Amino acid sequence: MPNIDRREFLKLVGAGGVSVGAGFMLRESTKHPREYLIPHVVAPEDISSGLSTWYNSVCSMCPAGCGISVRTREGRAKKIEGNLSHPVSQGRLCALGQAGLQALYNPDRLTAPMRRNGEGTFEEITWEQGLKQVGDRLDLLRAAGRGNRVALLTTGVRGHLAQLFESFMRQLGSPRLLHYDYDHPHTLYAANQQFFGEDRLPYYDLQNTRLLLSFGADYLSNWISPVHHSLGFGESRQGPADVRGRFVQIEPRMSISGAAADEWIPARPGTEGILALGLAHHIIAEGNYSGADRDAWMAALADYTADAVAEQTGVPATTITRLADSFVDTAPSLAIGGGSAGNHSNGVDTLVAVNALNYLVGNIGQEGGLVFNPEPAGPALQQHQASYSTMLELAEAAHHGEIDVLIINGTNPVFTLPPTAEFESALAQIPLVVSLSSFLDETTALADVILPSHTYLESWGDDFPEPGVGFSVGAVSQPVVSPLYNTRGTGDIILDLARRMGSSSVMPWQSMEEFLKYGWQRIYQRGDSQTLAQGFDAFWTSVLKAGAWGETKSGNTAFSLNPDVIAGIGVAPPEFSGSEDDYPFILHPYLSPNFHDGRGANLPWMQELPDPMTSIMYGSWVEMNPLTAQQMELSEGDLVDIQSPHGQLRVPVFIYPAIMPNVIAIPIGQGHGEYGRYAKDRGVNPIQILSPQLEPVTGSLASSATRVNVSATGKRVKLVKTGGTSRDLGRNIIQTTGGSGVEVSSVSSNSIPITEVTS
Amino acid sequence: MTTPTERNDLGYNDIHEDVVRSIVKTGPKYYIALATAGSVTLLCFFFPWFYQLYYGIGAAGMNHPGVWGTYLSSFIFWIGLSHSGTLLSCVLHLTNSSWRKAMYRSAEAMTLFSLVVAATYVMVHVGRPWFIHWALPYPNQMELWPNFRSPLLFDVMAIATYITGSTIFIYMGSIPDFAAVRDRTSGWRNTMYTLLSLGWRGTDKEWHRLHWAYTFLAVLIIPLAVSVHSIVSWDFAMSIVPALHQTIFAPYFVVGAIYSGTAGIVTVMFVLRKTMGFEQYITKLHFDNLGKLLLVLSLIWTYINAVELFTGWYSGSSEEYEALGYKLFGFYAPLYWEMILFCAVAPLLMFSTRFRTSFVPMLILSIAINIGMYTERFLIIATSLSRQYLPDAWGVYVPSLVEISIMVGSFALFTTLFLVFVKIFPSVSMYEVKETMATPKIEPLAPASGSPA
Amino acid sequence: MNVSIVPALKVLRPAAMLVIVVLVGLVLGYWANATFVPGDSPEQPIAFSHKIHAGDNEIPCLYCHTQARRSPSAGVPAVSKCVGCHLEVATEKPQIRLLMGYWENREPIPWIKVHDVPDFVHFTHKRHVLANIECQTCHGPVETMDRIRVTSRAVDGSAQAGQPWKMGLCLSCHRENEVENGTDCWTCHK
Amino acid sequence: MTNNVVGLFHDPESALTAAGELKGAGFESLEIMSPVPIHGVEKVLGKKKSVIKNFTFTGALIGGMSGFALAAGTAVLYPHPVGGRPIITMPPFLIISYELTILFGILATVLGFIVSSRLPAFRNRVYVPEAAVDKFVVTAPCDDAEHYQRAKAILNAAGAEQVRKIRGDDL
Amino acid sequence: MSLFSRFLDGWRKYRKPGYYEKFDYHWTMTVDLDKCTGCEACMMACQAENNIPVVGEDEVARGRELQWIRVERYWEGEYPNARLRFMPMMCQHCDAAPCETVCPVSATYHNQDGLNTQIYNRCIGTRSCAVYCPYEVRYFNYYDHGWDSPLEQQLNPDVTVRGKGVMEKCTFCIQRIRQAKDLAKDDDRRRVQDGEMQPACVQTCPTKALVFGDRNDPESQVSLSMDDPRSYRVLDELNTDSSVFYLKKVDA
Repeated sequence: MPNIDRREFLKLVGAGGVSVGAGFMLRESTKHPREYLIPHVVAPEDISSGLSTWYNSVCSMCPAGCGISVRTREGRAKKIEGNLSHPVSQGRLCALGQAGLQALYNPDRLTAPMRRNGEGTFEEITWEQGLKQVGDRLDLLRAAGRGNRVALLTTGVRGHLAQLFESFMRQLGSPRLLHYDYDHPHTLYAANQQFFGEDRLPYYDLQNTRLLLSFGADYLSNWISPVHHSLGFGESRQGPADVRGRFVQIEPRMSISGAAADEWIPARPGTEGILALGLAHHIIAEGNYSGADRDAWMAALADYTADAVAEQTGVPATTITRLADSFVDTAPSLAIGGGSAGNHSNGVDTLVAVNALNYLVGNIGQEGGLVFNPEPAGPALQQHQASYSTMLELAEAAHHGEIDVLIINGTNPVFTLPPTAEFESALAQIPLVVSLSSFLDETTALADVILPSHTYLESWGDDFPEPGVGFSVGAVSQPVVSPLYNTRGTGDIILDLARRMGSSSVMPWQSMEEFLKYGWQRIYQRGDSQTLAQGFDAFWTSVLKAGAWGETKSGNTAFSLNPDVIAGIGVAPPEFSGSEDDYPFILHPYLSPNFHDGRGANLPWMQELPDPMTSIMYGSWVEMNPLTAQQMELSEGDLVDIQSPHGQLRVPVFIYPAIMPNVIAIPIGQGHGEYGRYAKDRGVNPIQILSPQLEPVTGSLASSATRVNVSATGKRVKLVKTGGTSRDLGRNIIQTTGGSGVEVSSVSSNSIPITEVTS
Repeated sequence: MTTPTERNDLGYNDIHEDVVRSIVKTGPKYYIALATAGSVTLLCFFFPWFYQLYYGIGAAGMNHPGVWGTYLSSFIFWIGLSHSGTLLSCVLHLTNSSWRKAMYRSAEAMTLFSLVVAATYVMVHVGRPWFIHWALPYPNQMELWPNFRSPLLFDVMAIATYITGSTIFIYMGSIPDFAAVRDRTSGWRNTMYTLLSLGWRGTDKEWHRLHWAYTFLAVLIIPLAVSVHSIVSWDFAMSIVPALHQTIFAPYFVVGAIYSGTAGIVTVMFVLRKTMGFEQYITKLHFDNLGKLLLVLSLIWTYINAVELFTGWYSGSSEEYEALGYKLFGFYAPLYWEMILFCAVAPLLMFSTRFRTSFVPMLILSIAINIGMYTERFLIIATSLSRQYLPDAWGVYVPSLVEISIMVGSFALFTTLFLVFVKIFPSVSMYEVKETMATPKIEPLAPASGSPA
Repeated sequence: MNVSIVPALKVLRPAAMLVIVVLVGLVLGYWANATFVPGDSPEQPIAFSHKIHAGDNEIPCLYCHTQARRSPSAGVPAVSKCVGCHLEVATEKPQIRLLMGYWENREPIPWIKVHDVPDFVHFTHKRHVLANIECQTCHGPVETMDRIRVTSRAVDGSAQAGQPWKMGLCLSCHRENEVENGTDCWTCHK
Repeated sequence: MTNNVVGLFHDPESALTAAGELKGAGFESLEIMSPVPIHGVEKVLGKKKSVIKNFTFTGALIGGMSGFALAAGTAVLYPHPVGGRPIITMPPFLIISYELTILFGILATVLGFIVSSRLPAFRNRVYVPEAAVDKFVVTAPCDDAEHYQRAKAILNAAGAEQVRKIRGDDL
Repeated sequence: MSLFSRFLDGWRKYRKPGYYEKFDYHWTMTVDLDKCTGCEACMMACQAENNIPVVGEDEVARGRELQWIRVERYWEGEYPNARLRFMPMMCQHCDAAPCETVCPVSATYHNQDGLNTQIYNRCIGTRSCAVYCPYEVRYFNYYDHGWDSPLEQQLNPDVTVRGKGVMEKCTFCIQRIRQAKDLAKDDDRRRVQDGEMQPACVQTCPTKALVFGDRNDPESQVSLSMDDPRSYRVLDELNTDSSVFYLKKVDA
């Protein structure tokens, strides 16, 4: 051992000490962080740690009413899938439906009741405080016989919640129960009423149809029941081994359905009905219709010769005759109409014309055509659907001080009504605006009291899809997780308010669940003897388990046309506000596939889901024909000002190869001023510049009837999108077959296009 | 044989003095330079890197099609820069070229430090550098080994070998010089040089062993160096990305590497000559010879570039065609033409002897070549990844501030290492310069135009 | 003149000593922490003894850890399960009073997790229990432990007290027993 | 410890001459220290054989084999099939072997150098610092004064600038 | 000794290309382009099932989106004959995958079910697999992505949440495959039945354009679908031998 002097030694000892400490700490830092095993106090029956539990329920993200199965683990919802036994969704689900989880777990949910204080900001209150304030006011008004000064504005709920609303309002003595949704197809209902005499939508049997003519209906994305239509589309396309359904889409701007179609035909906006009548004329003129009322038809359609229609619609006459011929030759075939075609000043006429087309080739009541639905099995309800003009009336009443209390449930009129409706100022005139929303949307932000409701995954409810699937369907929506926050179910809130109004004798139920069970007794009674023998509880459990209830009674198949209808058939050219000189473009606002009417914009998953047609995320854009853009010297990302007679928007341009040159399209859904961190201040809302043009029959907004002009600003932004170059440059990545001259081996092939259409 | 020295009246002792002075005598300028380089390294290299470590590799500009970016192009650049030092030194050693001797030490140091910087870039490049040891073969409880079929692992092995080889090569060549410096120093320096020189005395036996060991090393390192850059090219060429999947890539990379490395040597020579007072040892002759070499390399490089374009065009493959067209006329086209100007056109000036023997123009050209060569590496990655098979997945990659800062910082890191090097290693090989000189006589020789053998 | 490197080495000796001392110190500190401050047997909120329950009274593991046979997670018994017996059994002991305190307040007991694998390891109890592997194979002789401590299975199959689970241990057992897909990474990491 | 006679020369030729004469006079274990390698020293002091090449060759051989063994062996120990290739894929493994051949070759060469040149020096061998600068030095061990005087005479005759007597450790 | 015998044994066995004589299961997917409407329900299902984070607008703008399955869109023709075609693109689980060979740490390899694996906790983030993949379906975590509380409660506990610096991609929902196999084992069933298990995207596809199953079973739906004369593989000329078959779109 070498000599070490004292100093050296101390130095070494010191260093050694420090390093021992360092080693100690090193080991400490590598230790596993402490985790806890928190047991239940009492083990619940349906939760097993590590195992998934599935609950069937009903989707409420759009009005389609798909059945869903929700996977839960440790009491938390993990995934939403379609319910296999529900006839609408059949185990499948769209993107928006699956994103419902993010409505449940949304960080911007309202977590407790709130009241606007003197400073105009919201302060948290207890449920008792909130319910008392509203209940007292309602009770006072009811007692004073002024219950009609209360209005209940709700999203288009169905089933027993709708019934609950109805009886609640009846207690108040108020007729002002309004179901308002931007996307409600008023014109379609009206057209069916007019043509079939039934205020109910028929079932469109896409699955069995061999030729579908869609006049503006984006049936794969937003129209009525997209998931069910998609199932039918897939089945018709490649289901049977020997035949392939053919799909034709007629619309000014290619939608998802247009992209999926075999043929996309651009027709001038608003002339879809004229085109339909052109087809009808050709069918009759060629002698392909031999009904007794042939002459009446001929007389009604005399003006709609192929050439005249071609002139008006911009669709070549040859195309018209070809379509008409194949529509006759292919059976079963089906024509549907809706979407932008119904949102014009001639909307109802247009859709009647489409129905006429179905009538002429005998598609009505046929498999693969248009099948009538039976009466829905749910509670009998009056129609409360509020059209645009109804909403105008409400706003006017409010401006006149005729509304004292407005209860709003789940709908967002401030966002989905054009500013010309002056709904926002109407709200300011109402002394007490109560919102039952789960989110602070634009309308809720203007409320005085917020009584936040559960999301659909936390609450009881039921749904009877409208239209059905040709037979009666119902499903119970059950809570799949325990409530996350201090919120209550809408039904429970209404029942509580009813109690406070002293209506316990008429509405004796303590909870929505109880009310549902009461209501489902009636459906239980419809069952066969076997079901009845097992008792209601067994029936109830089996409905909850299956997530769906149905019976195979179909609607009537016989149909005879009221001859008066024929004489009334005819489609006037669409009217637009604003002159063509000042406003050379027609604005085509369409429901975004991702956000529907804007309700999906607060879901981060939907915000980050590329728009199917453009791959754009997180923003708005205006679609323009490449030639138009070239003429205006615009390219992708150029900011333009879109000016209508009623407002102005600034949006970046997206060059869209499948839109008519004089049409520009903007998706609805973005442009929220509130509605949480993911939606707020993102993109624009084209509803803001819509002209208040009405469809005269229904009073609904002719949302596709606004003219605009476009001016470049010289500024640019980079569109946030995922797609690179959208041309395959001859690389043959998406390969195609069929058409003519392609050899396909014949064995077991379900791919040979049998439905040959001469073109 | 020509002597490397400008003046022929230098004696052994003069060289000795000059070199020892370059190590021992340190002026304030040196410290200022070191402090500057050091702080730039910290600020521009390590700070952004730690930022990136903390937040994730997203601090750089990489994105979906462009998952590789400047980190990898810098990596190839530095590996390429390393190629001339040791490789050139070995070749010249084996061919017994005397003009090598004044410059080879610093050239080898350049190799070594660019390799160090390159290896650091590997750490900067990967997403989880704290697990980088998984790419090394060592027994572990997971019973997992690296995937020896991966071109990246060839890289790991090749670069590890190359660093080892280069370190040993430069060290071995320096042993006699360490011994020489040892005798002139005291204190910690003496301790250091005593250890570094291993007790070298310069006996006939030691010289003999050194000669053979050195020769064997040189023989081993030449194929190693060629393999290293071939392997780097295989990181790309073994993919099936259009414009990367090319057989010519290995020679292309090797030539490019030597090209940029030689240009790097010119730059370093110039700086050493000016700052260390080595005017007598690093002369016009060196620049002339290096210039000729550069010229040849530039012509080969241009040829390979032309071949690459031609084969791509001639292949008729839509993907190749698109990728190459994109390189020439796409988003990155200005960079491409800049590269052609700097690496193919400007070097033609070196056909003129006057240009080759002028120091400042050569410096400017050498820097231009290296800028061009950096661009080349960047373009190889950026353009090819931007235009792959599926047009829908096309996209553009643009470097971020962090990446640019780290790139700047890497030069500072290199400079710092080099500055430390010049104070530890004799940056001109004393014994080999002496070897090329006339045997010392009592009276210095009169200046003569011819050079004694 | 000196050519030997020995004097230079001598000069370096203090520095070398320092390095050695520091290294030894680090190892020592690490070892001391690992040996004397075991984090592998934390003190639980209630001093539940597996020795009394599983050892002396021979209650089968699956009686309380009911999930193990059908779920990836073995589960801890709900408080009600403890109370189920202890309403009758040993009611006066202080630890049982502690338990009843939780029960009466309807509070769960914050047990500290002892055997834990990283989140990227998806171990399933079910398959191992159904393969008739004794719980003790992995958890050690639990029935002898008053306080549970981390134990792993050594390569030779014996219990290794105080050692956390390492991937090699899983692998060796899977290899030995030729488990179907036993060395596929995706069996455990997904 | 032995005494050595040390002669300093200004040029290699005279040093070589002196060494030759010393050798002729029966002095053994002669050494010539020089700042640069001297050509022709073998003619005077006899041919040297280096074992380095054996080291290099053996090292390279071991390296190549262990490289392949490493790649193939580890691949077999925990097979991870990739890209439809065999577990033992020759071309890439040969590349690994190639690199390790060179690595081990280099390391073995260094080892060979260290062994054969008997470095590092742990003893204080005879040394003249000027030999590292510009002097060519001939040394010979001489045990006694008589030997020393004889050697000194020879060295001086060959033109030595200086002749010294230095004690040095044994090799 | 055992090590040596293991090696010798391996030497004989492992020098055959492909290594597996036959995959236990050969999971395969077919995508009927004639049915695909581009609705992106598959993308959402994947995002929900596999804990794919939302990266945010800025990150998407930089091209750092994470989409294990994406819908590619290609326009053809000009107005008024313009057509848009969609193609879902996910990991093709190539049997001769270029991405596997390049990983230096074997974080991706081929398993005995014919799946192209990605082991997140082994990944060191060289991103070379993403470069080598001709389908560009490998996505990289440039940052640690967070979930705004309480969105993290929706995370699927069966799937690891990936941290920064890790490559990820479609796994054919390996957690579901493993679970199906687990259940099959419980029932003393030797094999997973056709349709018993589906990845999230296939499960949700509203038009049933996606079909998934075991190619080794000649009766399975996917085998029948694969044998359709319309079937082709994208970039088949690269010989990646992928496990995703596309059925050509019918141009009628």
